[in-house]
Amino acid sequence: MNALFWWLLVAFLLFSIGAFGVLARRNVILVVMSLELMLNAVNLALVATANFRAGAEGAGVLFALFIIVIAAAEVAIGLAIVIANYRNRRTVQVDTYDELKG
Amino acid sequence: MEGTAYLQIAVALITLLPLLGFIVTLLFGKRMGRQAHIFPVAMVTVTAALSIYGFVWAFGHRDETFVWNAFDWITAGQFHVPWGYQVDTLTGIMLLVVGIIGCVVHYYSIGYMHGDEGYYRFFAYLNLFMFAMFVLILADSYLLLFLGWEGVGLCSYLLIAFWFRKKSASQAGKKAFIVNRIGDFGFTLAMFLIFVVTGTLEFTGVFAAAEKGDISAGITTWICLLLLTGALGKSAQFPLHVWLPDAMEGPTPVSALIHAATMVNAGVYMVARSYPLFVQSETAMTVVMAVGIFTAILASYIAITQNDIKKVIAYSTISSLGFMFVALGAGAWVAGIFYLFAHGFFKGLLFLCSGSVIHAMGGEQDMRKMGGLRTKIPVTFWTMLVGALSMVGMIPFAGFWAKDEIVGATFIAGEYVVWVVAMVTVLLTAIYMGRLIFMTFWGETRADAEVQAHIHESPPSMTVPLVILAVPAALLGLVVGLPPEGGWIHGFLEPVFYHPHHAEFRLLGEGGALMLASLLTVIVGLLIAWWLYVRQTEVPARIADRVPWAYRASLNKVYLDDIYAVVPVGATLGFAQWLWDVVDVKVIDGVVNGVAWLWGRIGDGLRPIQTGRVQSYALYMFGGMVVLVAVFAWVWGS
Amino acid sequence: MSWNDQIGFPVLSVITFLPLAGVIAILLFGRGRPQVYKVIALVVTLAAFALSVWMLVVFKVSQAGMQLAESVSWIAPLNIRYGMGVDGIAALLVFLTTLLGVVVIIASWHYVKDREMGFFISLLLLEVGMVGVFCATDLFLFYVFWEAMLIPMYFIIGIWGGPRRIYAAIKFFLFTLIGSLLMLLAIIAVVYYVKDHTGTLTFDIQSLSRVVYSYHLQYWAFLAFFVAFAIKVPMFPVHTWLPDAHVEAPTAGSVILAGVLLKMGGYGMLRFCLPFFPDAAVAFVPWVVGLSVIAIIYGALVAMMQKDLKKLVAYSSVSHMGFVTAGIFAGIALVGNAAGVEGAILVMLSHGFLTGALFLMVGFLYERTHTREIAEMGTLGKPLPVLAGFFLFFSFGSLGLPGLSGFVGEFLSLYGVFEYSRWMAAVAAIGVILAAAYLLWMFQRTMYNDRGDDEVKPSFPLKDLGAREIASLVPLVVFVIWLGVYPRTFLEFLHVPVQTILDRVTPSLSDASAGMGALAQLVDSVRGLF
Amino acid sequence: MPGGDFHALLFVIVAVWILVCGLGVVLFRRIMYSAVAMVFCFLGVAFAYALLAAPLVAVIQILVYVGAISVVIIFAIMLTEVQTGRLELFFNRQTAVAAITALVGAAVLAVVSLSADIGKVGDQSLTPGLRQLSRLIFDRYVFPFELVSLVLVGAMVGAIVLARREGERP
Repeated sequence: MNALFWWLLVAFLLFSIGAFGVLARRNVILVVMSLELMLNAVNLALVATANFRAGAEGAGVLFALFIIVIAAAEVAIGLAIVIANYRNRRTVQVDTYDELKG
Repeated sequence: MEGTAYLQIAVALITLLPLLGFIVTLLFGKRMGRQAHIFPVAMVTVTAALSIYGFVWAFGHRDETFVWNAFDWITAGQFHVPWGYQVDTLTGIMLLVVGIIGCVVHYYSIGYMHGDEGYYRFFAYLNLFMFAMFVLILADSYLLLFLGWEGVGLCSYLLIAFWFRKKSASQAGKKAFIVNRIGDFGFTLAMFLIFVVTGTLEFTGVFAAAEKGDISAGITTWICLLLLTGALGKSAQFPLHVWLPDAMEGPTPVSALIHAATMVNAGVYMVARSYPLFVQSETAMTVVMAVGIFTAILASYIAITQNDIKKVIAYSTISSLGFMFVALGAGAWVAGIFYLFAHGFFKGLLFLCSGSVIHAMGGEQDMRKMGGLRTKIPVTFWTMLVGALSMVGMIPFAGFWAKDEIVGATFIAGEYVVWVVAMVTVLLTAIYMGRLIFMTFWGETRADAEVQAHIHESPPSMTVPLVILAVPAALLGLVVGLPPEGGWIHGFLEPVFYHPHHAEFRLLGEGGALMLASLLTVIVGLLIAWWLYVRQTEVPARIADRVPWAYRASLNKVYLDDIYAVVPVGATLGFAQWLWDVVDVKVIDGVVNGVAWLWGRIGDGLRPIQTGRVQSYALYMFGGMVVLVAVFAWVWGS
Repeated sequence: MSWNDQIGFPVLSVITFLPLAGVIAILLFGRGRPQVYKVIALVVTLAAFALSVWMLVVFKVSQAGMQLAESVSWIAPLNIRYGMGVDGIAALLVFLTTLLGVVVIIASWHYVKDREMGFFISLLLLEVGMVGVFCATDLFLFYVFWEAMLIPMYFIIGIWGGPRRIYAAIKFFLFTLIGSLLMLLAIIAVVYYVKDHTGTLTFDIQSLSRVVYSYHLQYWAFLAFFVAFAIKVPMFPVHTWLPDAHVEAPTAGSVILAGVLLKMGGYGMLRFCLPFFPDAAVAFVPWVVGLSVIAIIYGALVAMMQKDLKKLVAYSSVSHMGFVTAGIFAGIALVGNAAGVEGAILVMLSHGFLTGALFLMVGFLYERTHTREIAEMGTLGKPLPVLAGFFLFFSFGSLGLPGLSGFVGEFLSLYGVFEYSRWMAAVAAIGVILAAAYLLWMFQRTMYNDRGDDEVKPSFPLKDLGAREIASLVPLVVFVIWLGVYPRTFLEFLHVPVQTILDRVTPSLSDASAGMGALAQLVDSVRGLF
Repeated sequence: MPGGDFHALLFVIVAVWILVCGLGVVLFRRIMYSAVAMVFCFLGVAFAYALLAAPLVAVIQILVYVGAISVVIIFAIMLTEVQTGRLELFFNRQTAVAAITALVGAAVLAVVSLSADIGKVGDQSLTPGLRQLSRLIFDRYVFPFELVSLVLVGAMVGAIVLARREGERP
């Protein structure tokens, strides 16, 4: 039971909360927001591990930075898709997007 | 071997020239049109000369066996068979028969097949046949013999079905080949067995092993019986004889060459060749004799009511071959080959004569529509009479001497039952051959007026071969078979059959008595035939009415064809149909398609899972990931 | 990098990839110009054939092991190499493949009307895969070629096939894929077993075949390989893809399918099942020979009942290939029974020539009559004498007439079976009778007359074989006779590799439990997996 | 709890803050509330970074997440409809399963991280300094860094292409 574990636990819980949002919410923008929570959770875990674990040489922190950048790109694209889709369908309800139904 | 270089060349040419003739004629024959026969006939003429040379060599070196392994044929692992030729006195006799009759039949065919649209094809096939037949008799191993054996079968198939636009002809060709294949089944297994126990298929090696007693008695019997199965097919013995009468669908020269004089003798030749094996198995010899005598009487019985002139001769051939087997089975090896020798000439002659008759009648083969041809086609009549008398065994024609030795041998061997049956067969033979001659040449012509107008003697290309063949048919016995049991042929063949069957012939003793008995039987038979078919022509119908079952059984060939159509053929076809309809389509493919269907159903069942909503997929993914992490943690965790 | 030292030139790779070069050339120059791409295809296959003949010439028949070998590192971390090489068996099969490659190009000159260029490209790609399968000496490379070859074949059946082509193509694909999947599993297991026990990771077939595998691995891995190859052969009862595939495939597809693809089954058994798993192979002999004998009889009987000419020939393949598996497995069941194995390989060669030729004949007939229904033919020997002649020749070759190729192989493999079990050989020999029955009946119903009336008048215009068609048949005629009269040329290639296989198997003869014991071992072995 | 009481207390506060705000994001019905909760959650995470001796990451977190991403998201919310109504409109039918799966997932991860051997763990901060980080970025990780910039450019172009109306000139 060291400090790292507690930080990781927070990260895991935040990850689960985000996952729950992705899986359960119907508004597509909220899904995107929940995804951001999950990414934050991952970042948190990375930074925490980098802080406490020897021999990482700062890679964890660096990865967190990269992830933040990628997340920004992802949000830009994701929301652009959401807006484009909203224009076509006049809805942001995810479960109406079911063209793939078998 | 010193001094055999010429023979080596001769043997090589004997097999190669007909093959060359076949290839050339097949490729260019069509362009040569009416001249298509020149090349193949030339090839066969040269080959006949060479085969006479081969005979002469054997004549001069009767104690030697010439063996020449041309090249390695098959070498695979422990299995080794060369492509080799062998010449000894037995081969010499066969060379003479095949060479001369083959050559004569080729010349005869020039006239007989004149105008046929498959003219070149016919000569090509005949050449191929000569090739295969020569390979058969020259082979020095069972396997090469088998090659010739199947080769003549192929030619037989091609030539029987020569007029393939007739259903009956194509049917008969197929039947001949398949029935022979059943015999070959036995032959193949016999070869396997021989190789397994002796490690070779070359005659010299196999027989040396047999002499030394390397082969156990039981195995010897098996080998002999399996070889015999092969011989039964090729030599048309019961129960595999059914193809030969049908084979008469082929052109008549084919019947003469293949189905009388040469190919059908191959079975007899093979059994005689395997003599060192057969002498060691009492059982096999008995079976050979039993099959032979049964076939002989059966065929005679059927022949008596047949109306097709060629069918009568075909059944007589089966009967004669039966006699040969009787001879082999009784241990009278030389007599068997002697009969084969003589039979080749007189039966070939009979067939060619019947061809000439048919030619004269404009294609008619039914004897009920003939009659009175004696004066209209005299050459054919006289030559056919010679052939028939030789066939029935009238003194002094060739058939008499040979057949008498066989019948006598059965008596001397103590097989009295066989002897009695053989005598009955001789009687029947005399009756049906007499019937044939009398119905065809005596009495009033029963043909249509139109046909009658066209009856003419055949051209010289056909009659000259008849005369040529009539000479040995008449005189051969006097030349080689006299005195009985001690003629030249005995001395000639003794080196091959080196356990000679020493029967002392005394004219004023057992031998003379037997000879007289068989001669009397023949004369009685001929008189009965004369009485029935010349004097009291209504009597045969009355007899048929009196014993209708016997008459009909004979007319319908003892119903064997009908039985075969049901038992082996029908059952096989039915079973095959069942395999196809039920096993293949329903069971095996049913399982295959059933599996496919099952997966389809499973897929249908799982379709609702595919909601198309991203979040449900995400849930599966996430859940799956959790499970995987848990499993990995559990498996690889501490 | 090591090109072979024998001739200093990677002849096997060139043979394999020449057709691929042809494909590129076709794509570059052949678009929309049928004459150009056909000539390219012909030239390329002819060159490959010439090279394979040359390969046979330089091949040293008395030398053991892989010859003309090439080996280049390919996927280094897994020590997968691009390894090519042939022994006598593979060399002959490469020769057969390239020969049929030329033949089908000539034969399908005017066959397809639709997307013709794609068809020729598929044929060339198929040849790449097939030659590659026979040449690969690396297990991974072998698998790659094995799978790669499926794709063009799938297209050939699925695009240019008959009305039920999709069903047939998918059936063909799935059957083969099930086999390949099992084989892949076994390949991985074998490679990892070797890695665990010797410490070296290798995919080299030669090295893998020298390892002694545990019983547990042997039994199930043998079965996995065996099923893959048995499907290809195809053995009873996994044969039902074959008739469907043949019936729907275009002529060239059928020729290749029967001529080469089926041989891969037999080849795979010789290359993998026997040397890798000798104990299991010996133990399964009674089962395999039994199934083979069933296949011989069953195939022949079912062939007899077919109404479709192509199906008939397809089922005859099932029957003939039964001799291959029977010969191989009977051959290893006894010490010194090489005749069975060598005979089986000869059957493969001869079946390639003969059945390939028979499918060509059926194709030529179809081009003229537009039907494959036997009942709609009859007396075609009259208008088509040359075609009938060739048909007759190949039919007799196929029914095992001595002097033609079918006989030597079947005789030897039957002899091998006879040494193993006389009764099985006797039953199998019935197949030879039945072969005569169904082939002659077929011939009678198509070329001769079996209707009773004088002549069946064909309702279609008929033209006898042309020069191009004869040209595609003549090489086959030559080799059928050659193989029948002087099989030594071919047998010489087989003595050493067959002996190598037998030497590998012989030690297993004493301590294997054959028959029912094999099943018990198998159950044990599969249980060992879990 | 290592790092002294002060740290422990701060940790608890930050942890609760982050989790409560996170729950707020996924549980509020009004999406605007969610957005606000999200902003606070991001701030909480930034504090956490600061506590973990990664001030650079904390700063960038605030700049990018709080400053940029949140704004973009709020814009997107305003561009789309605002929903009101019953609970079913906000949570789909698999909510219960999702909640359980998410909890199980967290539990599994916790157990794994407890049982796993993740190497030597020290109590003191090992986070590298700014200088060291810069060296890492522009030396060893320069290639990924350049790749990331490429991705960003691509994303920007993509976003514009996607979001513009048909026929509209950019």
